[in-house]
Order: sequence, then C-alpha cells, then structure tokens
Amino acid sequence: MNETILKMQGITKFIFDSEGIALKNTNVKILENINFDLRRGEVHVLVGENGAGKSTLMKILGGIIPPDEGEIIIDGAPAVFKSAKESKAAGIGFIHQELNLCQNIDIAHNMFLGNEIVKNGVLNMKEMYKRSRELLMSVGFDVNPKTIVRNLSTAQQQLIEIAKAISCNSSIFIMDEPTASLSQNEINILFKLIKEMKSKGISIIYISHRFEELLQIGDRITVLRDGKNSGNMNVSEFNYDELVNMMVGRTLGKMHVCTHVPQETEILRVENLKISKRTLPLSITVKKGEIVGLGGLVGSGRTELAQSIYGARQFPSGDIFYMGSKIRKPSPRSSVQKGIAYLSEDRKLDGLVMEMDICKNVTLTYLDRFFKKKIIFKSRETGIAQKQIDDLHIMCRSMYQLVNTLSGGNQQKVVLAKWISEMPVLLILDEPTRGIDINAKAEIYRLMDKLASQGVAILMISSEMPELIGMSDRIYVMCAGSISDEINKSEGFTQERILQGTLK
Amino acid sequence: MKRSGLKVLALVTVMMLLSVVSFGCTSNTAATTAAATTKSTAGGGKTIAFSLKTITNDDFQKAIADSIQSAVEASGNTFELVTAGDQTNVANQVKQLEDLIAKKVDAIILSPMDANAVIPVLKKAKEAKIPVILVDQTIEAGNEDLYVTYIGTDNFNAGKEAGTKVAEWLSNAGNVMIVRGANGSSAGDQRVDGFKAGIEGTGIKIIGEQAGDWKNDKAMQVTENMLQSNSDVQAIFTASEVMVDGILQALAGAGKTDVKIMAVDGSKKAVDLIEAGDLTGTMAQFPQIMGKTAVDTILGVLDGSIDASKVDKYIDSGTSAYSKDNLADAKKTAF
Amino acid sequence: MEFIIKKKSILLVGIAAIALLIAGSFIPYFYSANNLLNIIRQSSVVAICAVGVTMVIIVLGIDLSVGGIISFSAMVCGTLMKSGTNIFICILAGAAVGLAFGLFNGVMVAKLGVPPFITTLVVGQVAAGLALVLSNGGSIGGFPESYVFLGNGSFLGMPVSNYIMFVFVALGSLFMAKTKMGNRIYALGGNEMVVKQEGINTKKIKIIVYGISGLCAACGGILLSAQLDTVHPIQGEPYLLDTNAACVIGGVSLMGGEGKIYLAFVGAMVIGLVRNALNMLGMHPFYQNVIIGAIIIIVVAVSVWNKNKNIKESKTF
Amino acid sequence: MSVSTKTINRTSSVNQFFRRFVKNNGAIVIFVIIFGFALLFVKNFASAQNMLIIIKQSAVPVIACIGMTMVLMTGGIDLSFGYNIGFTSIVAGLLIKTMGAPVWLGILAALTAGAAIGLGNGILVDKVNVPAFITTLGTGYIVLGAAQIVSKGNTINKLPKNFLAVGQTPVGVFNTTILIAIAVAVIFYIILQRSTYGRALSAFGYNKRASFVSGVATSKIHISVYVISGFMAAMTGILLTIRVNCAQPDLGGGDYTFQIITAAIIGGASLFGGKGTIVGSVFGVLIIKVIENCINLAGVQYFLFQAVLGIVILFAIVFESIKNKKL
Repeated sequence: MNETILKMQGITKFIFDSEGIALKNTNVKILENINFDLRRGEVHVLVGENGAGKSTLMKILGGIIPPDEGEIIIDGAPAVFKSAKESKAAGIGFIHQELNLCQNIDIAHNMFLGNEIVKNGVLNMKEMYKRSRELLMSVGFDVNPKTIVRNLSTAQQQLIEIAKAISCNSSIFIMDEPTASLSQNEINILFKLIKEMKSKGISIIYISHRFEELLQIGDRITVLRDGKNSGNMNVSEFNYDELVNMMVGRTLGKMHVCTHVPQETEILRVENLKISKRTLPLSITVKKGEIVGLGGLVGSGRTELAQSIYGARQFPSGDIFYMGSKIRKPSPRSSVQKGIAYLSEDRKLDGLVMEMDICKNVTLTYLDRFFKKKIIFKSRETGIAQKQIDDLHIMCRSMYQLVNTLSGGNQQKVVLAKWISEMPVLLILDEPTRGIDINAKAEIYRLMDKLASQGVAILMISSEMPELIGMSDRIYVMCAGSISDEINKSEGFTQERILQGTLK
Repeated sequence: MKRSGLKVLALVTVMMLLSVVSFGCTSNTAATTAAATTKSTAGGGKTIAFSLKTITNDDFQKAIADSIQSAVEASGNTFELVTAGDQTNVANQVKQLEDLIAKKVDAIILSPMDANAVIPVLKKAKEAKIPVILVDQTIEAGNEDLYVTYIGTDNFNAGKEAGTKVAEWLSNAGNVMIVRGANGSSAGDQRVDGFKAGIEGTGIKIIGEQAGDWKNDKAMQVTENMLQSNSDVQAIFTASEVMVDGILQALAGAGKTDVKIMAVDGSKKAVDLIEAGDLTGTMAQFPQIMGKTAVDTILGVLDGSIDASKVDKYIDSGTSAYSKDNLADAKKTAF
Repeated sequence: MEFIIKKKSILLVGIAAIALLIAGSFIPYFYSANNLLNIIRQSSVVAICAVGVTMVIIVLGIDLSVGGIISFSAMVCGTLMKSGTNIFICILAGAAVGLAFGLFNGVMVAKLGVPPFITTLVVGQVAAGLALVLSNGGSIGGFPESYVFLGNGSFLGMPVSNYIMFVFVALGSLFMAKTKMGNRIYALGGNEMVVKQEGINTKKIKIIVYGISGLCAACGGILLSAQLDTVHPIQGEPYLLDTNAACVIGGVSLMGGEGKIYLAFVGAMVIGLVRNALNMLGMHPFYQNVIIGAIIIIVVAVSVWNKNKNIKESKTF
Repeated sequence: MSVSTKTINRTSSVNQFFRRFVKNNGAIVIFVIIFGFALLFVKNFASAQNMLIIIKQSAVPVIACIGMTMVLMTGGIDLSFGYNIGFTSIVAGLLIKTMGAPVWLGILAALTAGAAIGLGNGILVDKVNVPAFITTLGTGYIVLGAAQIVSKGNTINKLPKNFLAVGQTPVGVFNTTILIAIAVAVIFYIILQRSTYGRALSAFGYNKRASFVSGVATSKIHISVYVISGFMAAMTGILLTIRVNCAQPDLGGGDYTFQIITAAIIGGASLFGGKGTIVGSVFGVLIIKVIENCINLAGVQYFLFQAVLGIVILFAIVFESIKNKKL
C-alpha cells in the first residue's frame, strides 16, 4: 500500500525570452531540478507561493507542456507525455483551477467529450446518459445528466469534473486549488470524496493555499519556492512556522494586523434590500474606519449584495443610504463619483482589462477625475501609476507591462491600486485574497488596516475563516440571500458561530 | 409569465408589420400616381405586371416603367411594378416572376436581366397561360414560343452605331477608352461588343477598358486611373449615361477638355449635358415607344383583338444618335 | 439552454404561422399549395447554404464566402456541362471546388488565425472574381433537361429542390445531434480550451466545419443554376447576407456554441415567406426593403430579448 | 568582453525596435512593400500626378474607414454604412439642388440624418442588444429603401458650384476634400491616443464588463461610436456626391461597406474589439487604392479585376496575421 507509483526526477524548465527561445545559460529557471514522488493512496499536498512553479510542474505532469530536462516515472516505467491525451491515458486525471467544462452543452456530453460512446457511427446517448448518471452517483451528486452545465453552481461543476476524471479510471489525480471557489459544506463533500478515493488506492496531488485544508486531508507536504524544492514534511509532524519558512524563506510576522479603530459616523446603511424577488429583505451598516466582514457560503448572495450596493446589479426593492443621503438608481459610474469602490471577485472577468498595461488599468477608474479637461497628460498619468506601483510593491518590469503577464498576486494588487489611486470613502472587497500567495496576502491585509485607520469604511466578502475572523470588526453572515447573523468583535468570533449562521 | 408576454409582443409586432405591408401595397400605387389608386381600388380590369432589374439611378429603365404604367392605367387596368433591387440580382427576378405567376396576374411585361436565367420561369408562365412581352432585353434565341414579342432596341446595334459615330468624330484615327457596365450584365456587354464592332477596321485603338459597375464613383476612379496609364485619348465610350457624371469629373480632374464622350440611353439629363457641351453624343433609345407598344400589344392579346401567334417576334423601337446637331428633336423625344 | 432553444423555436414557428395566416388573409392564391411549395423551393438555396453556415457560426465563425462560392462552383459545373461532360461528374467537380474553397477558409482561420469575417469575405471575392474570369463576365445557360429537372422538375407533386433541401437539412441536423464530430463542434463553440485539453485537434474540426460550409454553398449554387437553367457569374452575391441572416433569425447565436440547423431552416423560411408575401401583395420594391429590414431586426430583437430574460432568471438563485 | 556584450545588446535592441515597429505598424510595412513593387514593375505608376490621384481617391474612403474603425474597436460592426452614404447623398442633393436650400443647411441636414441613423443602430445594439451584425444589416435595408423612396430612384447631377466648392476648392496641389480627410484623421488620432474618451473606448473594446464595473459610461460610449460612424457615413456621402458631381441613392452600397471594413482590418483593427489605430486605417485604405490603381494602370482585363484585387488583399491579410502570430 506504500509503493511509489509516480516519480518525477530532476524536472527542469527554462525561462523564455521574448522570441520564445529557452535561455539555458541564465541561472533563473521556472523549474530547477525538481524531485517529487507520490505513493499509492496518499494525498500529497504541494504548496508554495504563486509563481513558485506548482502549476508549471503540474502542467508538465498533465502533458500540457513538456519538461526541458528530467523524467517522469509511472509504476517504475519512464513516461513521456506529448499531449494532455497521453497523460490522461497514463491514468492521470487533472482537475484544473479554473473550471474546465463546456457551459453550453449538457453534463453527459461534457463527461464523454473526447471519448464518446459510439454505436455503429452514431452517438449512443442512452448509454452515455446511463453511464454518466452512475458516475455522478459515485461522487454522491444526484442530478439529471441532461442538465446544461451553465445552470450548475461552481461546486457542482467541480464534482462533475471529478466524476469525469474517474470515468477515465485515473489512478492519479491532480487537484489545483479545487476549493478556491467552494463554500464550506461543498468543501466537506469534496473532502469526503477525496477520503473515499484514497481508500480505493487512488493517489492525489493536492495544490492549495489553505493550511487548514492540508491539515484535514493531507498526508505529506512538498514545498516549492522559486522553482526549487524547498522542503518536505509529513502532516503528522506539521509545524506552521517551519512551513511558512519553507515557503517564503522567512517566518512572517502576524498575518492579520489590526491597528485601526472604527469610528461612529455611519457611511453606509442598507435597509430592507431584497437582492432578488424570492429572498427576504436585509439591512446592514458600515461605519467610518470599520472593516465589516461578510461571511457565508458561495451563492448565499454576498456578491449580489455587494453589486447591488455598488450599482452593478438591479435589485427589486430596498433603500441604500450613503453618508446619510439616499442613493437613487445606483450605477457603477455614480458610485465611483461618490467614492464607492468595488473590488470584484473575479479579476480576469471584470476586475482588470487584461490586454492593457498596468498604467492604463490603474488610471482607468478615476480617469475623468484625474483629467478634468478630457485630455490625458502622460506625465501626470505615469506619476499616478508609479506611485501606486511603489506603494503596493507591485512586481513588474515597467508600468507598461501588460497585466495578463503579471502573477496573480500582482494582478490583485493592480486591481486594488486602481481603486485606491483616489482615496475611496467606502471600499467593498469581494474575496480580496482569492488565489494569491501568502506574502501578497499579508501585504493586502496590512493595506486594508492602513486604509481603515485612514477612515475608509471597508466591507469585505470572504470565504476564508481566518481572514474573516482576523480582519473584521464586525461580521455579517449571509444565508440564502439574507442576513442570518451579526457578530461583534466584543462577542468574540468563533468558526462555530459563523458556520451556524451560514447553515441557518 | 413575462416570457409569454414577450411572445405575444412578438406576434403583435409581426401582425403590425404585415398589416403595414398590406396597406403599403395599396398606398404605394397611390404614391406613384393618384390616378392609380382610384383605378386599382376600382379593381379596374386586368392586372399587368412589369418586371425589370431596377429603376434606381437608371433613368432609362425608369422611363420604360413610367410609360408602361401610364399606358396601363390610361386603359383602366391595374399596373404592378416588380424590380429585382439591383443591377445583377438575377435569382431575385426569377423568384418574383414565379410569385407573379402564383398570384395569377393577367399579363407580364418583362425586361430580362439574363438571356438564359428567365427561360425556365417563362415556361411556367406559358403553362399558366400568362402572355409575356419582352422589352429592352431579349432572351436566348430558340425560345420564341415563350413570348408574344420582343420590343426593344438591339443593344448591339446601338453600340455599333455609337462606334461608327465615334469613328466619324475622330475621322477613323485615335485612341478611345471604354467604361463598361457591371461585369456580368448582358445589356452592357452587348453595347460594348457592338461598339467594338463599330470601330472595327478603322484606325481607332482601344487603350483602356474597365468596368464602371453602373456607378459614378467607380466609373470616375477607373477613368482617372486609365488616364494615368495613357492620357493620349480622344474619345470615351460608356455603356450608359448613369456613369457620365463620374467620367466628366475624372476628365475635369485630369484637365482634359477635348475628349469626346459617347454614351447610351438618351435621357433629358444627357440632352442637357450635350447642350452644355459636356457630353458629345448619346445613342438614344425610346422607352416611351417600347412601353406604349408593349401595353397596346398585350391588351390586344388579352381582349383577343390581336392574335398572339401573328405578332412578329421582334419590334424595333428604334435608336437615334443625339448630338449638338439634332438637339431640337432630341429635346422633344428625350425621356 | 435546451429549454430556451425550444422556446425560441416555438416563438419562430409561431411567428411564421401567424405571418402566414395574416399575409394569406390579404392575398389571393397565397394559400394555394403551389405557392407554399414555391416558397419552400425559393428558400431552398438559402436553406442549404444555412446548413453549413450554422455550423460555422456555432464554432464562433462566420462565412461570407458563401456568395462567391455559389457563383464559382456553379460556374465550374456549368462550364464543364457545356463542354459535354457527364452531369454527375460536373456536379461532383463543382462540389469539390466549393469544398476546396471552404477548406482553404478553414486553414486560414485555424492555422493562421486570420479572423473568419475577413478571411471568408476576401476568399469570397476571389471566388466571385474567378467566376467572372471563367465566363469572361458573361452568363452561360441551356443545360440538359435532367440537370434542369433538379431545379424545376417536381416529383409526387413536390419540387425536386425541396427534396434535396430536406435531405441536406436532415443530414445536417443528424450530423450535429448524433455524431462525435457534432458534439465536438458544439463543445468547441462553448469553450475551445476544454476541447483542446481533451486532446482533440480543434484546428482539424474548424477546417472540417468550414469545408462543410463550402460544400453546402457549392451544392446551393449548383441547385440555383439548375433552377435558373443558367449560371450567372454573380448569382451568389445576394445570398451572402441572406444566409447569415437566416441563421441568426433561426436563433443561431453569434456568440457561438448554440443553434440548431432545423431552426436555421425556419429562419430561411421566414425570409422566403416575407419576400413572397411582399411580392404577392404587389408591394412597391422600394417599400419592400424597408419592411424586410424591419422584420429582420424585430424577429432577432424579440428572440434575443426573450433569451436574455431566460438567462437572467436561471442565474439568480 | 564588455564591448561584445554591448554590441550584442545594441543589435538586439535594434532588432527589438524593428520587431516592435513591424508589430505595431503592419499596415505601413505592407504599404511600403506593395508601393515598392508598384514603383518597380507598374508602368506610369511613379508619377507625381498619379500619387495625387491615389491620394484624391483615398481621401473619402479614409474618412469612412475611420468611422468604421471606431465601431470595430468596440467589437461591433456597421453594415448599414454604405447605404447610409447613399441616403445622405440624396438628402443633400435634394435639398441643395431640387429644393434650392442653402448649402450649409443641406450639409447640416445630411449630417444629422446620418448621425440619426447611427443613433438608431447604437440604441438597438446597446439597449435592445441585438447583435450589431443583424441590427446594421436590417437598418441597412431600411436606409436603402428610404433613400429610394425619397429619391423615387432619380439621380441629381450638375450640382450647384458653391456646393461643389465645399470639396473641390483646390488648395495647393490638394483640394479641400483631402484637407478635410487629413483633419478628420488628426482629430481622431488625438481622440484615440490622448483623450479620456479614447482610453475608455479601447478599455470598453477589450473588456466590457471590467470597464462597466470601473465606472466607465459604457452605454454612452457604445452608442456614441455608432453615431460617429453614421456621422462619418454622412460626411462620406456628401464628399462622394461632390466628387462625382451627382447625388444618387445607390452611391456607396454594400460593396463599399465591405471594402472599408477590409481596409480597417488590413490596418490592424480587430473584429473582437480593442485594437485599431487611425494610422493603420489610413494606410489600410491607401493599400487598397494603390492596388486598384496598379491593376488599372497595368491594363488588366476588366473581368480579372476582382479576382486579382482579392488575391493581393488576401496576401496582405495573411502577412498581417502571420506577423501577429510570430511577433
């Protein structure tokens, strides 16, 4: 039960210059001489900051890109993957970070995409529906395989991906941050599933940023830093500081700094707002210099609430009072002018213009305010951008680097930069640290604290308990589109209480 | 709930549209002539349809249409105009003829856009016993049984006369350019072929030949360009007057004043241009005659006073060359 | 989504039906079986081309070369026939030419990454140009009876063209619904990355799809020339926009991934029906353009509107 | 040692610069290539007068192409453009010649009409979100019909001198039309490069949702580009009318639309929005006009014209896309 089924030895990947030629002689490498092994029936957790090379390593294993050096050994035999298909054939199932299903076709068609069941030249739908229903059952998900994927929640889609991977009876699973967008009870379902898979002798490579998770399900931990192995550890002898040390090369100070003090003046008051016809009305307030956490499951209506306040979404009924006065017909444009900022959940989708450079992205939001005469003055613009880049320590070649070439953490910083390049009054953060590395996280927490102490009112949506508990002065918990609980710091935040709220 | 509401909306809009259509059909005859409405609402006798390529930016075609319309309405019958919409949309003309047959019009006057394409549908017309008269353009030889008669000016001859005229002007020596119609339009091709035949054997050389697509801007551009390749030109022949304005502009731009221009059609516009000395001459055709004769014949055939089989298959509505010399009569006959 | 498509088909059929009723009530002879069959026959060329174009639009493309291919492939077929070649060979040759042009489109789009709009537009112009070259700008006609029969003959009281069209529509629908390739075409329209990661050669799929579209266009063109008993060097021009319009009216989403071939057929019918109704009404040509434009916009506006509503509702909770 | 590295760096940086230039100015490169070929192989091409002719022919399409580029930058398309030209042409012609209205009034009316049609497109695309392709296709038909109804199919030639003067007054070797085109190009260059509107426009073109969330007035921008396009169509219509001295309902037309779209795309505009430059559009037009000019000069058979033109443009596009892939 303990024999190694996968071995990766001396995997090396060179960096490329702009012409796409590998630079072999530089000492900078994407991956350098990585050794990694996986035993049958274990969950091997792979951690490391963004850009440490986790995803690249997994892409190599998934056959999406080839290694420049080193070899992959499966069941003792060396394997070379020219394509994703080959690695799949070798029994490696890849569950990607961003979802990997065709939204426009139904579950069964998705599951058998690429290896459809064909009876004399024609798709055998009956069989495919039957099989896919069985598979869905095996992951404990009861749904009609004729459902179009678009109508499923993120978590459900993830389950389908897993079922799909199982269907091509993989013995090795790669899960790249599978819980990034899952809510607590969905995570529990997933973990239950993972445990079952282990017991079936399936081994899993699990990439995550969340320590509490790897403690729950991990067996061993391998840490990558700057494309090198920086240490291994058995979960049994887990040590937080040591792990962080391996990851960032130094022990961090306290993650969640909290020096700000909430003031009395009320910035935002929402009264009996219904985020959709079928939900109960809800009311919240946010005070000057206060960080208000908004907890709850994904899909509990947190984002909808934020967008309603910001004006990016219509709502059936309810009043929003901002600095005492009622907002009529809120719209992003009017909100921006009023000093309400909304850092959206998905930076690729609606946070940044990925094809434009850092400078242009940073100045986009307050363009009219910076350049009253409608004409853009280069010097002024670069000044603004440079200041933000320095303040937030955005790692980039120059301010003219396109944002889609930045790492996740830095992209997130750019999103923040574009919102605070003019000091907002009310800052709404939707999952501010989604999928970014521990260093960037700490920086963003520090920044939030700084802003709050400068009197900015912050409303923070978060799915991460430590974040919620560590940063908030007050926490609202949402459930099924309305507020189920309000907790003050004085009462003391506990995971239990928040969880209760989410499940009411 | 909402969705059903939308569906209703959809249907309502369509109903609305179609009622508009139906009003449109009565009102548009009103638009064309007041007389029409009274007559057509009076349901005056027979319905006679005229199908042609287009009357947009084509005075000649328009003139035929108008003369037919007035003749038909004068005789107390109902006129109906069908155009294919542009110079080359053959398939559309055929469809429209099929529709005319389906709605059982009493007679069809047709200016075919293509000598072959209309033959199948004319066979259908014959089956449906709808008499057809061709004007301006004829169809492939060997199908004379399909139509009562063809009234028109032989485009080839028109072109040929134009050729001889130009030869006269240039006293059989010099360079000419040709601005053709749109590629694939038989009328234009015949005129140009005729023109070439006309200057055959003289010392006149063709130093440029490009398609002007019946459009002033295109005609102007190609003329400009041709002048660049060789500005030593004494005359330009264009397949239709609709392109003369552009050509004149091109010549003016190149600062050439002494170039003789020959066109085909014979509209009032052209006569004015001749008078102004911009246009040297044009081969006039007589759409009024075409229209009148066509209608008289068809009405005769319908009321049996004329035996279709006795009518000879080709009636020439005649051509004549307008130029400064015969401006006076030109003014009378021009459309 | 399934559900929405269904709704839309109901909607379209509803529109078509009502249009029929009303138009008919105004128009003598409109209901004559002859005329109805005639409408279908007149729409057959658009419908056949729409089969291919639907697939192209589903993979997030658009095919504006249809017009050119209709002209050129028919011209090839016709010229050969005039030279006395066996009809079947001529037709095959014409079809092959169309296929070739389609595949070329595909290669340009898939391998070189040229935007479909411009590729197909220019390739279409080249094809149309070649048609003119082949015929020195003139038209050719007077084909053997058996050939003309395809376009104008009728069998058991229904025009042969209609049978041919129904075969194409049926084959197309089956292909999309019941084959591996069909499934992958939809998937490709939905999310190319995914299909790639399944180790499926997406470029190949695209090339095939454009090939099919070219083939359909060629067949449409050949049928057209059979109907006219003529090949006109620019006979295809009007079909370029009509075909794409038919697809979109039929609810094929320009965003890719959605659309059913039989609905594109309905779209073609709507256009044909309106045109016919307007002719039957003796509508003045000038006013016809206005009406047709308005109808195109309204039909699509309504279906789009309808669809957005659905999506919104499926999204919230 | 250090020297060698320096030289390496220099060469590579030159190389870099060249790459960047080709990448950002594909149209110019293509133009230079084609122009070079023309100079070498086409008789009578290399004359100052011919250059002037080409510029004259390009002036009006440049204006059109800029209008279209604006729409393309939002990921939309305007198929009604060509028909809009015919409509505005006849409007101006009727008012000024037939009704004898003052020139400025006729022009104003035409521009308003064009802009109004654009507004209609914009509202349908943005508010009702009908796909731009279909909206403008439909409005195209409508506008065509309207033009024919208004004109009853007639054309209006021999227009008043003072109207023609608007576009034909010679200025040095140029004429006012060319100056107008240049002015338009410069103005829009500044708008796109230096104005907040231009910035917001390209942001919108790249990512509609992000720019909406960032408080960009997306609807305004989206509608405005169609209005601009309509306005430019009207300008084109007027200047084209003046150029041929004849107002007619079928001026421009569908082919014209497609030609300027082609020009815009050769000029580097993307149909998926965002990309698109004025310089590119200008050269896109010049490329097409040079090719046409050469075909005429070389006296290519009239029925070969379309095929040859198409093939050459095909090469230009292939070059453009290979460049985009490789660089």
